[in-house]
Amino acid sequence: MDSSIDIQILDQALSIDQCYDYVIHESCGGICLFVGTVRNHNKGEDVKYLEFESYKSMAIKEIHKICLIAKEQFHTQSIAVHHRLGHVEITEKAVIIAVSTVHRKNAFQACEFIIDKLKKTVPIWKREFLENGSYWVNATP
Amino acid sequence: MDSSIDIQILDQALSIDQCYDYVIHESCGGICLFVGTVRNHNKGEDVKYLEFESYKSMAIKEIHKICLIAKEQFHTQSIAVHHRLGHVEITEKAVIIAVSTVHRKNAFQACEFIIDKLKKTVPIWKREFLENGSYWVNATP
Amino acid sequence: MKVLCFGIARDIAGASEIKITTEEVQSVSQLRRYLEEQFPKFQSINQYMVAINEAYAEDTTEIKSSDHIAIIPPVSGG
Amino acid sequence: MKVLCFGIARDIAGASEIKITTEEVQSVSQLRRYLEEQFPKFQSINQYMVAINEAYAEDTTEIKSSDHIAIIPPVSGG
Repeated sequence: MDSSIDIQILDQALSIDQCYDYVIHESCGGICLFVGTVRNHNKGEDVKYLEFESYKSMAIKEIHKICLIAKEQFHTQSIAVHHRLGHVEITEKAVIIAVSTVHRKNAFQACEFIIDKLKKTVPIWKREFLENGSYWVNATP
Repeated sequence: MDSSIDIQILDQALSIDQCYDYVIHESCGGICLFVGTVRNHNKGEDVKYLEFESYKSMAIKEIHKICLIAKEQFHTQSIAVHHRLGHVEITEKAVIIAVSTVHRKNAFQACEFIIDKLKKTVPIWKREFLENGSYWVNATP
Repeated sequence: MKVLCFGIARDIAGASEIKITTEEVQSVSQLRRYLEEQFPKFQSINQYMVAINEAYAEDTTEIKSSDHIAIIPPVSGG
Repeated sequence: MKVLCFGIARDIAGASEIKITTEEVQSVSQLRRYLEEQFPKFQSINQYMVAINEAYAEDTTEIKSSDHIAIIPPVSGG
């Protein structure tokens, strides 16, 4: 794996500090972080909590592919992507993406690029638990 | 001041956690943070450290104006803007901007809007200390 | 041939891994046909993908019994 | 009339606050003229702004001696 890219898929709470510390670099003037948190509602329903599962080995490879494109396209210095697994409560962190660049515009663009792609291609699945039952998000029409 | 906006101009080290904790909200799925850090070079020169000064009362008002526009334009839930003053070392945080929104695209846009505007209109000044002497950034042609 | 099942695919198959013994499944499209016969509910979910050796495969991709195969229902991470 | 000076303006004026006693300064443009006569180096820096009561003012804005006035050289925060 590229030495400027840190990818972790974790069963415990995610740490912004850990992602920040990974990407901070003396040549960089800007760090953009995106933190995806669990919302208490979705499509008009109250959400109680979530569960994430992943095809971990493939998920890491797919995230790595996305980060390599971002590195090439937006000249990133370092990238950290940490994703949570298992039971996650409302307001807890589901994903953290941190990107450092020399110029800030690239940091915003790379960070948004990575979260957009991650949501489309990385084999991680979210089950939403509502008042009455649960369902896999995006799974059915 | 708007109760969903936290603005601080501080002589001590900035805290990402403090900004994050201010903006986190159970209705929000996305938080974007920008952290401006001190680079070790600028315009081909090695930078040793910086000093920031501000017209603090006016700076807070100008940041507040920017945040109100961002809130209106990007439907932000909460915004925190913390800016450092005084002597700041390479890799230390000069500014943190944190924005929470229901949908993530708005968080990215609001965060970038705020840092872009802050750099143009907020009365804060940066003096760069090089190997030989120092100068006020942007002050002279 | 073993096939890993995740998310709703695991719920439909009733297991996180299914074994396929027939010789008929030698490509991704044959795997799809097999799954939809064995577990008709696969026809009622959103388009799923198949991964071979931890990478997305095309319908025409051939499958060897030694491959790591996985059903990838629509993802929802982040 | 007191005028706050920040950044390079403080270096040029040699103080963080200057006092102006003349009756000639009654608008922002008159203040600019006064400053550039007293401290010619103000002509050699990038365009500076003037703030009245903690808001940016136009050149035509009138100044009262009770106003909070500040010289705002090009900003460089963030």
